[in-house]
Amino acid sequence: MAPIKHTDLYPTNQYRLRPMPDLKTILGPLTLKNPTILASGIMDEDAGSMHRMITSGAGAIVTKSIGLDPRPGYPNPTIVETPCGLLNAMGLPNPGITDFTHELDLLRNAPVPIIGSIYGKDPEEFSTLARHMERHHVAAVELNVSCPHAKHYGMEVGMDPQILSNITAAVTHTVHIPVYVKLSPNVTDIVILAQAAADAHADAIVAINTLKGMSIDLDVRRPILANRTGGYSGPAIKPIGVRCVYDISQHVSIPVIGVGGITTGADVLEYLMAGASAVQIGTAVYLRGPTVFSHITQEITDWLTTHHVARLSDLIGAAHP
Amino acid sequence: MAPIKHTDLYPTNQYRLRPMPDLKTILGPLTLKNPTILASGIMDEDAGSMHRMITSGAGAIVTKSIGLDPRPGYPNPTIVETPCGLLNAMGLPNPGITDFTHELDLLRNAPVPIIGSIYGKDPEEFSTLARHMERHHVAAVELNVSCPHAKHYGMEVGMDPQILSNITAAVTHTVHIPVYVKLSPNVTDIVILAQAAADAHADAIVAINTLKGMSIDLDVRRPILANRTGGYSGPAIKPIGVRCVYDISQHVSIPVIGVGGITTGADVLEYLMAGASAVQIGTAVYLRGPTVFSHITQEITDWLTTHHVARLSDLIGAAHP
Amino acid sequence: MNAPRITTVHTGKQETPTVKTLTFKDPSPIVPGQFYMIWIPGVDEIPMSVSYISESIKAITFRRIGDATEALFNLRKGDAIGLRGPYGNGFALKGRRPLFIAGGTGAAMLAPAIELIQRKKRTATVILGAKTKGDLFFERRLSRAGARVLVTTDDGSKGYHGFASDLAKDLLKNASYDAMYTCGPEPMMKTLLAFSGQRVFEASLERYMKCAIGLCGQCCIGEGVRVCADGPIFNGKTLKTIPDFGRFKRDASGGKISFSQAP
Amino acid sequence: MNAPRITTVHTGKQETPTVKTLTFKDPSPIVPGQFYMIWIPGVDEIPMSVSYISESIKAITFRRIGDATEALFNLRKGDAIGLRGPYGNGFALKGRRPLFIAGGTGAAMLAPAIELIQRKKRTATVILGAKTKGDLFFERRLSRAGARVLVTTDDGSKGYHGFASDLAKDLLKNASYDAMYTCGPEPMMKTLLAFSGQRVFEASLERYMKCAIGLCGQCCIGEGVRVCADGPIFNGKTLKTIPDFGRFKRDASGGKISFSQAP
Ligand SMILES: Cc1cc2nc3c(=O)[nH]c(=O)nc-3n(C[C@H](O)[C@H](O)[C@H](O)COP(=O)(O)OP(=O)(O)OC[C@H]3O[C@@H](n4cnc5c(N)ncnc54)[C@H](O)[C@@H]3O)c2cc1C
Ligand SMILES: Cc1cc2nc3c(=O)[nH]c(=O)nc-3n(C[C@H](O)[C@H](O)[C@H](O)COP(=O)(O)OP(=O)(O)OC[C@H]3O[C@@H](n4cnc5c(N)ncnc54)[C@H](O)[C@@H]3O)c2cc1C
Ligand SMILES: Cc1cc2nc3c(=O)[nH]c(=O)nc-3n(C[C@H](O)[C@H](O)[C@H](O)COP(=O)(O)O)c2cc1C
Ligand SMILES: Cc1cc2nc3c(=O)[nH]c(=O)nc-3n(C[C@H](O)[C@H](O)[C@H](O)COP(=O)(O)O)c2cc1C
Ligand code: FES
Ligand code: FES
Repeated sequence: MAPIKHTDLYPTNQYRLRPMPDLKTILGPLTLKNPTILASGIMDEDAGSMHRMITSGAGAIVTKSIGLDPRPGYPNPTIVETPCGLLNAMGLPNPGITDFTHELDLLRNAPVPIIGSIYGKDPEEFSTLARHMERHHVAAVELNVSCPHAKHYGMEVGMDPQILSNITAAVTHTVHIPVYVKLSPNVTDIVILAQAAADAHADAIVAINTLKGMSIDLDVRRPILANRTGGYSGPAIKPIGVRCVYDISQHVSIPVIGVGGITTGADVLEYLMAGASAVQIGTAVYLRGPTVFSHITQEITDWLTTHHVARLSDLIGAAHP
Repeated sequence: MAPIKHTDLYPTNQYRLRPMPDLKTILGPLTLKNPTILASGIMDEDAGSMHRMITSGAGAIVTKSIGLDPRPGYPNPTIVETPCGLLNAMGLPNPGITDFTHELDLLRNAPVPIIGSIYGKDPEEFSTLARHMERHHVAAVELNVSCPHAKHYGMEVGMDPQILSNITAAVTHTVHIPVYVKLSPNVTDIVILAQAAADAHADAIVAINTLKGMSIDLDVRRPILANRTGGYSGPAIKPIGVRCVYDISQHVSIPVIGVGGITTGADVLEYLMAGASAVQIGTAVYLRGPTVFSHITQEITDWLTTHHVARLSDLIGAAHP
Repeated sequence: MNAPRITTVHTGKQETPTVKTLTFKDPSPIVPGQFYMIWIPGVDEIPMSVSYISESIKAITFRRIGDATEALFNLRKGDAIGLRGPYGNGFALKGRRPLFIAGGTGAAMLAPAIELIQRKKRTATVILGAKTKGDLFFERRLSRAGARVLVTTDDGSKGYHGFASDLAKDLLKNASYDAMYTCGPEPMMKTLLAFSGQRVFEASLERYMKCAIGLCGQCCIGEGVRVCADGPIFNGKTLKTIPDFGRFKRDASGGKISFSQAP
Repeated sequence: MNAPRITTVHTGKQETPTVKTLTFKDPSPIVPGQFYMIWIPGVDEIPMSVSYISESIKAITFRRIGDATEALFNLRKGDAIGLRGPYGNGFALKGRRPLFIAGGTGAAMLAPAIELIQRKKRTATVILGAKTKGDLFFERRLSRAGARVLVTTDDGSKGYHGFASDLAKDLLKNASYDAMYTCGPEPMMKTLLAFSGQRVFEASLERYMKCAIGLCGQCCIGEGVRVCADGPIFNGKTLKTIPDFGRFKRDASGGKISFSQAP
C-alpha cells in the first residue's frame, strides 16, 4: 500500500489552514461538546424524547420540570401562537419524581449531560427532589423558580431574594452535583435574584424563563389559554433574554446559561457575547423542527469559520466593555 | 326642488339597517371620538408634529415626556430594529417645560385632547411640571414613571408603590385636570403599582411602557444602542401589554389605557376586550406610517360593522369572566 | 399561525345515541387521517380527526365520553368552535387492494380515506366493528360510496359475531389484500399488525395531546416519535420499532397507563 | 430591518484638509439625495448623504466638525462602520436645464445627482461655493463628468468672489435654467428659493436625526414634516409652506436654534 501523502488527508489548502472551530464550552465540572442545551419543558418528559434530542445534536438536555407528585397541568388550550412567539400555560404537567426516575435510569449512559429540572414550594421539596435526581445520575439540577403560571410554585418562590436564597442554599447543601437556578424575567430586578442565588452557592444562573402574556380571541371574546395567562417564548423575547444575560453576567461570577428566543446560530452567538457560557433552546424545536440542534450547531461552526474564531469560548462576554 | 326621498339618503337597505358604529370612548371627563391615542415619544415634540397626528385621525395626543430642563437624551444609536419590534434608548430628550409650553400654546384650540406627559425625579418636580402643563391647557397629564432607560427618572421612581403613591398624590393635589399614571411592565407585580396609583387618586392607568431589552451586533461585538439597553416596543410586546391591562383592569376601578404593540384594528379590540377604555399607538406610526390612525380606525369600524356591534364601548372588558 | 380560528357549527347529525357528526365551514385542504385541535371555549381543546372532507365544509364525528365531547354533543347550529390545524401526516394510501378495519369511533377518521380510495376507482373492503348494533355508524355512507362494507359486533347483534380483528384474520387468509388501514383500540391494531405480513400497513394512533405542534413532548412514543407531528398515522415498519404500541399510553401528567387497565 | 449592517472602509481619500471621502461596499440601490445613518461603534451614529454611487461601492464625503466626523476622519481601510438605510426620498430631478448650487459640503450629496444628469445626456451647470480655495472639492470630478463647473469663494481666493447665491442670481438672470437643485447652508437655500420663480426647485435639508425612520419626531419641520422620511429633499412649493425653513432648526433636546445664531 502506498503511503498516505499529507495532501490526501488534507485535500485543499483551505482545510489545512482552517481547522474546525472548537465548539466546546465549560460549565464548572461539565464540558459540553457544543453550547446548545434542550430547554426544560420541550420534548423531555420521557427518555425516548430526550434521546431523540440527543441524537439531534443537543450538547446537553434539561428534563421537564418535575415535582414530588404527578400533576396533569392545566386543561387545554395550553398553547397558542402569536405573530412573534408562543404562549403556553402547560401548568407544569409531570408524572412526579418517582415515575420520572425510571425515565432517568434509561438515560444513565447518555452521551451528553442530563440536567434534572425540579420545582417545589419550599426548600424541603426542592432538596428532596434534588436528592432523587442526584441518585438517578443527573449531571446537574436546575431549580425552576420561574414558571410564570403555576400557583404556589414557579415564579412565586423565585421573586423574593430571601426565599430564593433559602431554596438554593438548601439544595446546594443537599447534593454534590452542580445546582443551576433558572430565573424569571417577570421581576423588577433580575440581577438581585441572580446575586442571591450566587451567594447561596448556585453553580450557574439560567435566564430567562418565559414572560407572562395573554392572547384574546376576538370572536369568542375570551383569553384563549384555559389558564388565561401563559408564558411567552420564542423570537419575540430574545432582546429581553439578551439584556438579562448581559446584566447578570456583569454582576455574578458564576456561569450564565442564556435562554429565550434562540432560533439560529447567530442568536446563540449574541447570547454568548452577552455573557452566556451556554444556551438553551425551546420554542425553536417547534419553529425549525427536532433537528434544530444540528442546524444551529452548523450555523455556529460556519460563523466561527468565516470570522476566523478558533474557539467558541473566546466569544463569551465579548460584548462587555 | 323635488323633496329628498328616504331612499336617496340611504340608498340600500344595508345602510339603513347598519348605522355607523359609535367609536366614542369615555375617560372620566374626556370623551374621545375614537379610542386611538398617539403614545408619548412619537411625533410629539413640537406642535407641528402633533398637529399632523391629529389630522391623521388620532383621538387624542400624548406629548413627548417633558422635564424641568432641556435634555439632549443619549447619543446615537438611539434606535434599532429587531425582527419583532424596536429597541429605543432616546433617553428622554426634550426641550424642557419652559420651551415646550410654547408648543402647547400653539395647540390651544386643538380639536382633540392633548395629554401632557411629564417625568421628574420626585413629587415636587412632577407637581411643578403638572402645574405648567395645566396652565397651558392640556386636557390631562400623564406621569411617565416607567421609562426603562433613564437614570434617576422613569422606572426608578415607578417601581416602588410608596414612591409612586407619593408622586401621584402630589400631582392629584396640585392640578384639577385628570392625572394618568403610565406604568412599566419591568416589575414583579404591575397590579400593586396600579392599585397604589389608583389609591392616590389617579384618574387612569396607562400600561405599558417598553420592556428593557438589548441587541448586540455580532460583527463589532457590542450592544448597538449607545446606552446598551433600550426599551422594547412593537408587535413583540403585545401579549405582555394585553396581560397587564387584563390584570390591572380586574383590580382597579379607574379606566385603563392600553399600550404596547398595537398595529391593527384587531389589536385595539383585543386591548379593549382585555379591559382598556382607550389605547395608545407608538411603533405602528413607523410600521404603517403617519396615517396609521385613520387606517386603524377604519379597521375597527369594519370589524364592529361585520360583528353587529353598535358601540365600541360595549366591548370594554368583554374578555373578563 | 397555530392559534384557533373560530368557525360555527353548520349541521349536527346524531349517528348513534352517543356518536354525533358536526359539520362546519373550513377551507383548509386535508389529507384523510389528519386531525384538528377543536377548541370548545370555556371547556377544553381536544384532538379530533376529520370525518368528512369537501372543499369548504369539514366534519368531525365523535363519541360522547367526557366533558369536552359532551359539550360538543350539545352544540347547536351557529355555536362557535375554534379550529387549529389540520395537523399530522394523514394516510399515504399506497396499496391497490385495501382492507380497512375500523374499531368503534375509528370509522370516523377512516371514512374520508375510504371515500378517497373509491374516488380513485379502487375498491375498499371495510370492516366496521362495534360492540353492538346500536353503536354502528357510517355503514350506509360507506356502502353508498361503493365500498364493500362488512359489519362485526362483539355481541353478534348484527353481522359477523366477534371482533373486527377476527374477521380481518379470516379475510386476509382467503383474499389478496395488499394493504391494511386501521383505526381503533390500540391492542386491536397491534393484533392486526401481527397479521399484516408483507402488506402495506397503516394505523392511526391516539395519544393525549396538548400542543399538537410537536413541541411539548406530551404525545411522544418510542424514541421521541411525536404522534401529533410525526403521526398520527404510522406504518407497520415504524410501529414494530415502538415498544409502547398497543401496550401503554400516557395520561395528562405523562404517567404511563397500560392499555389493559385503560377504559 | 432597520439595524446597522457592518461594512468596512474600502478607501479613504482626503479632499481638503478637513474633508474626506470614505468608500465602502454596499449593494443597496440609491437615489441621489438619499442618506445613510453611519454608525461609528463606540462613538455615534450620524446621517451622511451618499456622495458616490456605483452598483457595489458607495461613498460618503464629510467635513470634520465634531466627535463623530473626527472619528470617521481617522478610520482606515478595513475599519468597521455600520450602515442603516438608504433613507429619505432623493431628488426627483425633473428639469431639463438644471442649475446646481452647492454650499460647502453640500457638494458631497449633489455630486451623484450631477453625475446622473450627465449620464442622462443633459448638461448640468454647477456652482461650487466655498469659504476659500482650500475648502473646494469635487471640482475635477464634476468637470470630468461633463458638468459646467463654476467656483465661488467668499474671500475671492478662487473663481467668483462672493456667495454661491450671488452668482446664482446673476446666472438666473441671463440663462434659461428651468431647475435649481441645492444643498448648503439653509439661509443660502432660502435666498435661492426666493430667486427660483416658476422653476423646478429642490433643496436638501439637514436636521438633527435620531431614529431616521420617521418615528421619533426629532427631525420634524412645519406641520410634522419629517426630514428623515418625507425629505431630506423638498421642492419649492413645500418649502414655501414651512415657516422654519431657513430660520431655525432644533438641537438634540428639541430646543429651537435660530440659523442666525447657529455656527
Ligand atoms: C389524533 C386524534 C384523533 C382523534 N379523533 C377522534 C375522533 O375522530 N372521534 C372521537 O370520538 N375521538 C377522537 N379522538 C379522541 C378524543 O380526542 C377524546 O375522546 C377526547 O379528547 C375526550 O375528551 P373528553 O373531555 O370528552 O373526555 P375526558 O373525560 O377528558 O377523557 C376521556 C378520554 O379522552 C382522552 N383525552 C382527553 N383529552 C385528550 C386530549 N387532549 N388528547 C387526547 N386524548 C384526550 C383521555 O385520555 C381519556 O382517555 C382523537 C384523539 C386523537 C389523539
Ligand atoms: C440628511 C443629512 C445628510 C448629511 N450629509 C452630510 C454629508 O454628506 N457630509 C457632511 O459632512 N455632513 C452631512 N450631514 C451633517 C452631519 O450629519 C453632521 O455634520 C454630523 O452629524 C456631525 O457630527 P459630529 O459628532 O462630528 O459633530 P457634533 O460636534 O456632534 O455636532 C456638530 C453639528 O452636527 C450636527 N449633528 C450632530 N449629530 C447629528 C445628527 N445625529 N443628525 C444631524 N445632525 C447632527 C449638530 O447639530 C451640530 O450642528 C448630513 C446631515 C443630514 C441630516
Ligand atoms: C411548551 C413549553 C413548556 C415549558 N415548560 C417548562 C418547564 O417545565 N420548566 C421550565 O423551567 N421552563 C419551561 N418552559 C420555558 C423554557 O424552558 C424556556 O425558558 C422558554 O421557553 C424560553 O426559551 P425559548 O424562547 O427558546 O422557548 C417551557 C416552555 C415552553 C414553550
Ligand atoms: C422612539 C420611542 C420614544 C418613546 N418615548 C417615550 C417617552 O418619552 N415617554 C413615554 O412615556 N413613553 C415613551 N415611549 C414608549 C411609548 O409611549 C409606548 O409606551 C411603547 O412604545 C409601547 O407602545 P408601542 O408598541 O405602540 O410603541 C417611547 C417609545 C418609542 C418607540
Ligand atoms: S402534543 Fe405536544 S408534542 Fe405532540
Ligand atoms: S429622525 Fe426620528 S422622525 Fe426623523
